Amino acid sequence: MKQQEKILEVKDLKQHFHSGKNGVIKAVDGISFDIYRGETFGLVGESGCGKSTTGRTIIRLYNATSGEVIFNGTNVHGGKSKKDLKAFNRQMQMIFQDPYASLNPRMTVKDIIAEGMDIHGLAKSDKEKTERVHELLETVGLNKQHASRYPHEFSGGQRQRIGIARALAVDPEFIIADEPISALDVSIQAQVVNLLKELQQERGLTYLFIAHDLSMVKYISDRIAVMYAGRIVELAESDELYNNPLHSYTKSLLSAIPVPDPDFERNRKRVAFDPDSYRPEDSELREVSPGHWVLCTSEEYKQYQA
Amino acid sequence: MDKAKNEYTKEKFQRVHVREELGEELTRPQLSYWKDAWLRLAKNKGAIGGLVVILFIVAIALTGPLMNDYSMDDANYDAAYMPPKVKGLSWLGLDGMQTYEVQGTTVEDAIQRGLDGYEIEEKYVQNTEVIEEPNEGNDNYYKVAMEVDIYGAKGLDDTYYWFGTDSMGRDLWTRIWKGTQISLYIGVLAAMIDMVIGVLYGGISGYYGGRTDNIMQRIIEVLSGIPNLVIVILMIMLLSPGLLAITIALTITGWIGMARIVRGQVLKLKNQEFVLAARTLGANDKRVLMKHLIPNVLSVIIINTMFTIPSAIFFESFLSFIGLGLQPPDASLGTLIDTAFDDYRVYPYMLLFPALIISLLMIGFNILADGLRDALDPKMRR
Amino acid sequence: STGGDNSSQEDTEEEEGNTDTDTVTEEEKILRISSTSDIPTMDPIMTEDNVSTQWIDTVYEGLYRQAPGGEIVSGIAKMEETEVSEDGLTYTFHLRDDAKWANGDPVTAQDFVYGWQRAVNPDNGSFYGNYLMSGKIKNAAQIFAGELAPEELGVSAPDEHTFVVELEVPVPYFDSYVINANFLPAHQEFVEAQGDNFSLSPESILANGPYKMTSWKAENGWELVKNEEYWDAENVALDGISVKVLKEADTRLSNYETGNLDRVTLSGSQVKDNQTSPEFQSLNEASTFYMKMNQESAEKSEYMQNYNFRMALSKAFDKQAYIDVVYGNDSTPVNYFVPAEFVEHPETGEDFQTGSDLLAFDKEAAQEYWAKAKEELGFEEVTLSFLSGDTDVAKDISEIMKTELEKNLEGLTIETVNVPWAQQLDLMRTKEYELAVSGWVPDYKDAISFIDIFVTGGENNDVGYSNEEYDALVKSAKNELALDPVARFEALQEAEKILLEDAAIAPILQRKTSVLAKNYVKGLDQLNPFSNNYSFKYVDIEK
Amino acid sequence: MENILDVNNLHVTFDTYGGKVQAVRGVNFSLKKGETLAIVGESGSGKSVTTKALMGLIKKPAGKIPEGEILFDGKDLAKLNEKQMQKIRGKDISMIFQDPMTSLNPTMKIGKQIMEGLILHQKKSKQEAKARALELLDLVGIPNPEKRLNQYPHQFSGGMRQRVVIAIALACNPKVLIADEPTTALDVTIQAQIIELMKDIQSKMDTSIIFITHDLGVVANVADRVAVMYAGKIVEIGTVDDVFYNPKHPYTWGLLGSMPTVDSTEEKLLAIPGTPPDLISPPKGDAFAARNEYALAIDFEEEPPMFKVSDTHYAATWLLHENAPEIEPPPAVKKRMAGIAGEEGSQS
Amino acid sequence: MAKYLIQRLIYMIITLFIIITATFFLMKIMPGSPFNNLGGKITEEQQALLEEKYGLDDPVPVQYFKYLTGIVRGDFGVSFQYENRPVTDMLLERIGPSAELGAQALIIGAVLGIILGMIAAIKHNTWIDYTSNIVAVIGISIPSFVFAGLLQYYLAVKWRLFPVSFWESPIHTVLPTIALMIFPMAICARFMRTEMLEVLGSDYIELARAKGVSNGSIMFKHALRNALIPVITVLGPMTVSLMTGTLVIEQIFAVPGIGEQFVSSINTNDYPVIMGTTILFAVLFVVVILIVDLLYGLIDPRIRITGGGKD
Ligand SMILES: Nc1ncnc2c1ncn2[C@@H]1O[C@H](COP(=O)(O)OP(=O)(O)OP(=O)(O)O)[C@@H](O)[C@H]1O
Ligand SMILES: Nc1ncnc2c1ncn2[C@@H]1O[C@H](COP(=O)(O)OP(=O)(O)OP(=O)(O)O)[C@@H](O)[C@H]1O
Ligand SMILES: [Mg+2]
Ligand SMILES: [Mg+2]
Repeated sequence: MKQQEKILEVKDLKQHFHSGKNGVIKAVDGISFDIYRGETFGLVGESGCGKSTTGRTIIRLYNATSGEVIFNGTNVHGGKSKKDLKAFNRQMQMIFQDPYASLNPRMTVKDIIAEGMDIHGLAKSDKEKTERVHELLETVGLNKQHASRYPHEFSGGQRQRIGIARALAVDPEFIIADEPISALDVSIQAQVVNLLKELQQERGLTYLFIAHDLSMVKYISDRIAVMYAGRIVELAESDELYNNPLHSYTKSLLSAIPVPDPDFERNRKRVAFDPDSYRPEDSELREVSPGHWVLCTSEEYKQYQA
Repeated sequence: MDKAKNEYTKEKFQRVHVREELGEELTRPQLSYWKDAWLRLAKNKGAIGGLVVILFIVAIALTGPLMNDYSMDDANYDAAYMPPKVKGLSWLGLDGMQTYEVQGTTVEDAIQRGLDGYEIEEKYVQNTEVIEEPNEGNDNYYKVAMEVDIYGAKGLDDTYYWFGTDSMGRDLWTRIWKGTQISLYIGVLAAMIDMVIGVLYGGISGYYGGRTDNIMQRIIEVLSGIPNLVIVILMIMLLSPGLLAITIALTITGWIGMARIVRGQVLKLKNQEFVLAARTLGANDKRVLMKHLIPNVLSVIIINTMFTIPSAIFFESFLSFIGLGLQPPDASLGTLIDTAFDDYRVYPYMLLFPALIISLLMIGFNILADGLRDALDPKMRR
Repeated sequence: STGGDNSSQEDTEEEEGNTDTDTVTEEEKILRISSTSDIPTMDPIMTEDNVSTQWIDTVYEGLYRQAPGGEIVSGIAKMEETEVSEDGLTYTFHLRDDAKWANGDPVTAQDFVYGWQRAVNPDNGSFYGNYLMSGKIKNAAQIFAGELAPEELGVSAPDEHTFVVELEVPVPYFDSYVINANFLPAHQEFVEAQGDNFSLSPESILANGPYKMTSWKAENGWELVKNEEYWDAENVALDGISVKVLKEADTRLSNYETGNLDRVTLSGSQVKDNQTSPEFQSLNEASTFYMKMNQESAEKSEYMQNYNFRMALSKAFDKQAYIDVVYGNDSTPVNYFVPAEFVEHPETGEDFQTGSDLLAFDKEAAQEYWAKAKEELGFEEVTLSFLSGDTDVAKDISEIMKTELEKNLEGLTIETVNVPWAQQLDLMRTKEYELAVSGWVPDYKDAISFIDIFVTGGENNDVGYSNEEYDALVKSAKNELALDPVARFEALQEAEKILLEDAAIAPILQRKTSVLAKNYVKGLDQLNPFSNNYSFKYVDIEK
Repeated sequence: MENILDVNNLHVTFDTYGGKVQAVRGVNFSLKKGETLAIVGESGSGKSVTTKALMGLIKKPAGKIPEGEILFDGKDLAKLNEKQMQKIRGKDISMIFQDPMTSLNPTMKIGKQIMEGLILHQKKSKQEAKARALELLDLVGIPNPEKRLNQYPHQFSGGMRQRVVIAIALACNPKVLIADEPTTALDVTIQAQIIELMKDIQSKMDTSIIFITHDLGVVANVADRVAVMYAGKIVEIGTVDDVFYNPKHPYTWGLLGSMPTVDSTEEKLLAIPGTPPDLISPPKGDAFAARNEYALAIDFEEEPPMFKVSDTHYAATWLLHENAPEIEPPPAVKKRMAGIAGEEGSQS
Repeated sequence: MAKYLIQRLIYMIITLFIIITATFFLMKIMPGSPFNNLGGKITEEQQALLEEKYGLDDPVPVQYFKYLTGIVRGDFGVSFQYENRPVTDMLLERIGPSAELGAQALIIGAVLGIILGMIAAIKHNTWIDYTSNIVAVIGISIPSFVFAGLLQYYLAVKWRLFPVSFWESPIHTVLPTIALMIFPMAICARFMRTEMLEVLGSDYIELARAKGVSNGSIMFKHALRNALIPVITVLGPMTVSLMTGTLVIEQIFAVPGIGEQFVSSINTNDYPVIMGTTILFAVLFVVVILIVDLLYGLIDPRIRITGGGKD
């Protein structure tokens, strides 16, 4: 662990939705983790396990059912004033999954990117705003002429970069990237990942990187948390997690990652995960080795330590 | 290919440095969303046809009444029920000839009755034709079609009423185009207000959701449960009758459909990522609603409005039919059709022109709406 | 008016008729006609409209009845035997002894007593009963006010076939007066047995007239057949009448054209198309239409009270144009109030109406009056509202009046107000209007039915007209002159003259009804001047 | 092994508002009995259109097959009419689509959707068809088939729906199964299950499979041979080892390089810059040239022919021309090749 | 399901209650008196008497309460215009023909419209499509009274193919039904076409094609049902308006229906009839909406399970 300063602490966060028929959906059911300044924190798990909900609750798109999200030392979900909220909105930003749905088709690229500046009054004149937008466009590898265009004229990868530019426009410290590449073409995915990495280095950004593509998550993240059914089942540094998965769900997940290597694939053995064996009630997240946390019962805990 | 082989010189296999940016340049020419939609619309012959028809009608509606010297309520009882007559267009049937069907025990009797009844001198009868011989079904009368130069008979040889005149001798050309103006006004104004109320109501209901939505939806339910007619009649009774009352009455009930549609769309859109993005940037509700949600429902709104316009025009004519519409001598296409319908067997031209215009307008608006739907449909975008 | 045409047709009719005489006699004679609305009520004392009145008359018979054209003839009472007291206050009717109800019971004087008492009983809420009887039949007013019991009404039945009526004032037009449905007999036992259901269906109607109702489907139509129990059944030619409710003029005409109806009333626009038809008839009505100028309106009373102002308005519009646009038929433009061919001089037989042209359309004269009015009232421009209904006809009316008045009187603006019928009546009653067009249909055959309207404070005087001289004339006609027919006649003529001289109203037309009728329909070519329009008892079909 | 399917010089075009889209521009390949051919390539490169052409599902009148032949069972499918095609579809060749959420009729019971093809093609009675449907559901691993048969799609999870779609495709034991991105919409774990299922079935029934995906990991797992498509053409085709361990086309390099391996540590991934060409007016020469780091002058003038690398391996790049300069694949790809080659070496 | 129905019923009752209340008080502010149609031959005292008779002299809240309790007993009062006739009877008498005509027109119109729409969708962008589109638009754009009048004149008067008017035998219903069905037909055709195009472009239709299903089966077995769902939404409210508001057609063809009575009751301020009709319409409305929702469930299994179309 290079840096130790916590930028974000999530403490026993719960997010329950009320739905007509099924009563309550426990999308996020008590998760805790910290994110350190400057790192990339990966969050993986199967579809519907609550990854997006976690991200959205952290950024206050949803009001948490319970729990705390402490960002830069203050609780995001405490009763905050409008002004505080606005400031918070500048510091934390989000990049979305669907490059087609995440840009308002009726706004020009310039308006999209400048929206944050407008809301927060960051540009004094239209000229200054235009300059900032051009700058940002260049930062994400697009060019000035694109400013006056509409999103539908761009390819998925380009759109995703516009989304990134929009997030950067308010100079945030922390960015939640909710599956920013899963909707993109293979060849384009690399472009975006490279860009995110570059930006992190230049600006000292911190990422919460949500994905289900484990190879990409591993590549980009410093630490990774594995989620299952609204809980974190395992959390460790990337290499540690890959080389030494402990929770059976993690193992199963890792064993299922397709690897672009025929030889490897010929010899792969998939580990099945039995959902019935999953009993969160009597388990809790424990640190098995420094920085390696697993959701386990106390007996399992002993086994793992052995 | 074989010939080409010889030309595969070394130079050709030189490496070329590709500029990185090259690939980032957009291949498509710069087009705004609307321009793009317009281009698609322009390719749709039907829709353009519809647009042209509408614009054409609007243009004549505005200029038509100025093209001759008659005014909306210039009554001239001596020139009542003149058929259309246009200089140079007699081959189109616009020749000022009026055909009367008359009955009598003999052909002569029939003609004489016609001459007496319509007070016409015999010399103006251009043509007679027996259309029915006596039989059981017609009480053994002859039925004779008698074509009369009515302009001549009334001493109006050099007068031209392009669309003819009505029972008070008012020029129908002027009245019909004025009526078109009013119908268009009703359509457009009702649509505008409907758009404003419907869009806001639906937008707010959908966006806030939950309890707000529930209450607002119940209100809609109650409103649509009370028969339109009751509401409209009350409105017209409480306000002094006329254009304004009709407009308001239309507005009170007309927006419900729009509100439903907008609400549905907003419900769909409000969890779209671009809306979430705006919220993470700190946008307030008003901004989200006005800048992000409503503009994206706009195509649906426009299309729905395109349907609202004809239905408002239609509704006004229904009100006229049940006697709740405009006050005379104001006329709309609806009231003109209504009055003309009483006389259509003898004076079909009175019905023909307004019916034609209203149908053309409706067809125009409908086809245009269809075209717009295609053009604005995001799925049609590549 | 159509007599000339008819004769020639009858000839052809007969020639052809010979071959199928057999079938004609075998064929039932059913008259098929239409009505513009359902029958609101079949209870004689409840009728307020002409559809109800028409069919009540067809099913019932009172003391007298109207023959076509309005001649009053014997009904249950033998007309020639009726005795009137010297003072004109007691009438004794002698009833025929062969009159029966449809169930076979005889029609007795007691039935008349019960019927009349029913009409005045305030619990039964008859409007016309009050309107017609109060102040005329002895005690009627007090009974209506609830001060006396219905039994106190001045009617009695000394024996089965004698019916005596006591009046409070002489009623010179008593013969036509008792034609009204409120004076019909009622079968007490039957009425009481039916209770609230009385007259709601054919089964709950007990006829004593020429026809009885056999079916009555709401808004669909009704059917009548000849009442064989009727005392004069042998003189009833038709086997039955079938009536369809048809509200649309075009639908009525279409049904006539396709042979489903034998006779049809035409709307204004249909007249144009059909006026040349050999089957076309135009029937005189005893109703006049006139423009009202409200002298007590909230804002414009000052103007309307000005004589020159009223004169100008009265003479400023083309009455013929009005007829052409609104009715399209040969209704007569008039400058008087009491219709022509309605009442005659008791001795000379001359028509009441002498044909004043004081209020004739005259643009120049109107403009002169207008100029004077402008000077006197000191205005250059004025806006008047014109109240009218919301039917097609009503709209035509407001349209033509607006056009004409604005065209001929400079500086005048007419604002038309078209409202539903119920509301229009309300606004007129409360005098919340400025100009309006009204018609008056008499309730009995006497000029007073018209003249009485405009006495000061009169129930129906909704123009706020007041003239002492006029009031005095009407009063004397009602009282001291009641038994002097000639003086009374002349007093009423004088009163009308004053009314017109004052331009209290602006007469427009005496209306005609245009119909198409197959020429085999006989006895339907005249309208009765009041009460029931047609006397179906005398109608025949001669194929 | 005999070829069950031969596609020669296939062209497909679509008339659109913007102009004529040349979606497939001369595709050649063959499919052997029992083998799995994977087609990979960028979005829009013509993978789906190619396979739809095989099924006769190109929508007329906008879509046309102006040139080329599709030989199956001695017949040229490109020339058959709709009626004749209906007899082949679902029976001899069947197809699985990408999105299990939308490819089942939401208002029709699962059972009926499976039985439909059986009744149609095998003239089975309702009873027989039902029995077979139960068998199929069992085969694709859906528990409780009796009950499931009477349920509607929305009562199934994504993975289960995709299994149903597979069951439908397999119903009549087709000779060729086309799977168009059958797992893209699914979770990795479920994806792995589905792939195993398909392999399993293939081994039992000896079906030939055309498997479309853009996930090279999946390709490595399922394919016997791989075709790489770019801008409506196959640019490289070979056995899975040929393509993964000895890729010749720069586009294939790009594809391989843009995927991090589990143990890759490079700071930057190898990205292919830019966007694919517009197929309404495809560029002159090699369509990939504009994005190709190793582009040669000739690439901008003339389309490269298919160069033979080995009996099983062909690639369309001028880099294989004798006159072309010797070019090293990018290091990431090279490392991959080397690493594997080393292993291979040690194995043999 | 039962719970859902009960909940819906409660909502329905609340909605009805509000509608009744609203209309009742709206009636009270309606100008004009119901007892004025006598041409002024009524005195003030009589007016008062009448108001007493009909309970119009009570304070408005009392009238309101009486009216509500009446409704609970199924008593809508008596007509002012038609002496002593109970409104309930009047409504029952009149709703029959209206409902029959409406239902007939709706069913035939909807079926034809749906077929027309399907054909247009199948033959998308061909002359058939354009023609059916224009036919539909004309159907929407010609005022119904003109259409009805022309039908009557040509088919009945001129060519004598059908009876001119009246409501007596099935043949009598032909012309009014045609006149009335044009609108639902046109609307259905338009909606169907759009929906059908959408459905035909969907993945599951593609899959059905891939199964080798014939075009006919695709249309009727796969596409129709899915395309019908949105069509039903428009059909619902249309049912109400067809079965209640066919005034024009009723007048022209002399159908003794309720629409015509409604308008005349409005014109004569016959409050009990206006109220009764309004309530009847409102009941019809909420019931039809409920039926539509249930139908939804029948056609769309996704809704069936979640227990009705919530929102
Ligand atoms: N607004 C909401 N209302 C009700 N339920 C919701 C809402 N948002 C999410 N859910 C439910 O919460 C659960 C978690 O959803 P979430 O979107 O967080 O999953 P995810 O891990 O992001 O999945 P994916 O990989 O598909 O994006 C799901 O069951 C989802 O249906
Ligand atoms: N019906 C159609 N009309 C017009 N163009 C079409 C049509 N279908 C496909 N295309 C075009 O043909 C080209 C190839 O499309 P295709 O669907 O085969 O791509 P793909 O390789 O399957 O991509 P993906 O990975 O996104 O599925 C694309 O440019 C596409 O836009
Ligand atoms: Mg998610
Ligand atoms: Mg595809």
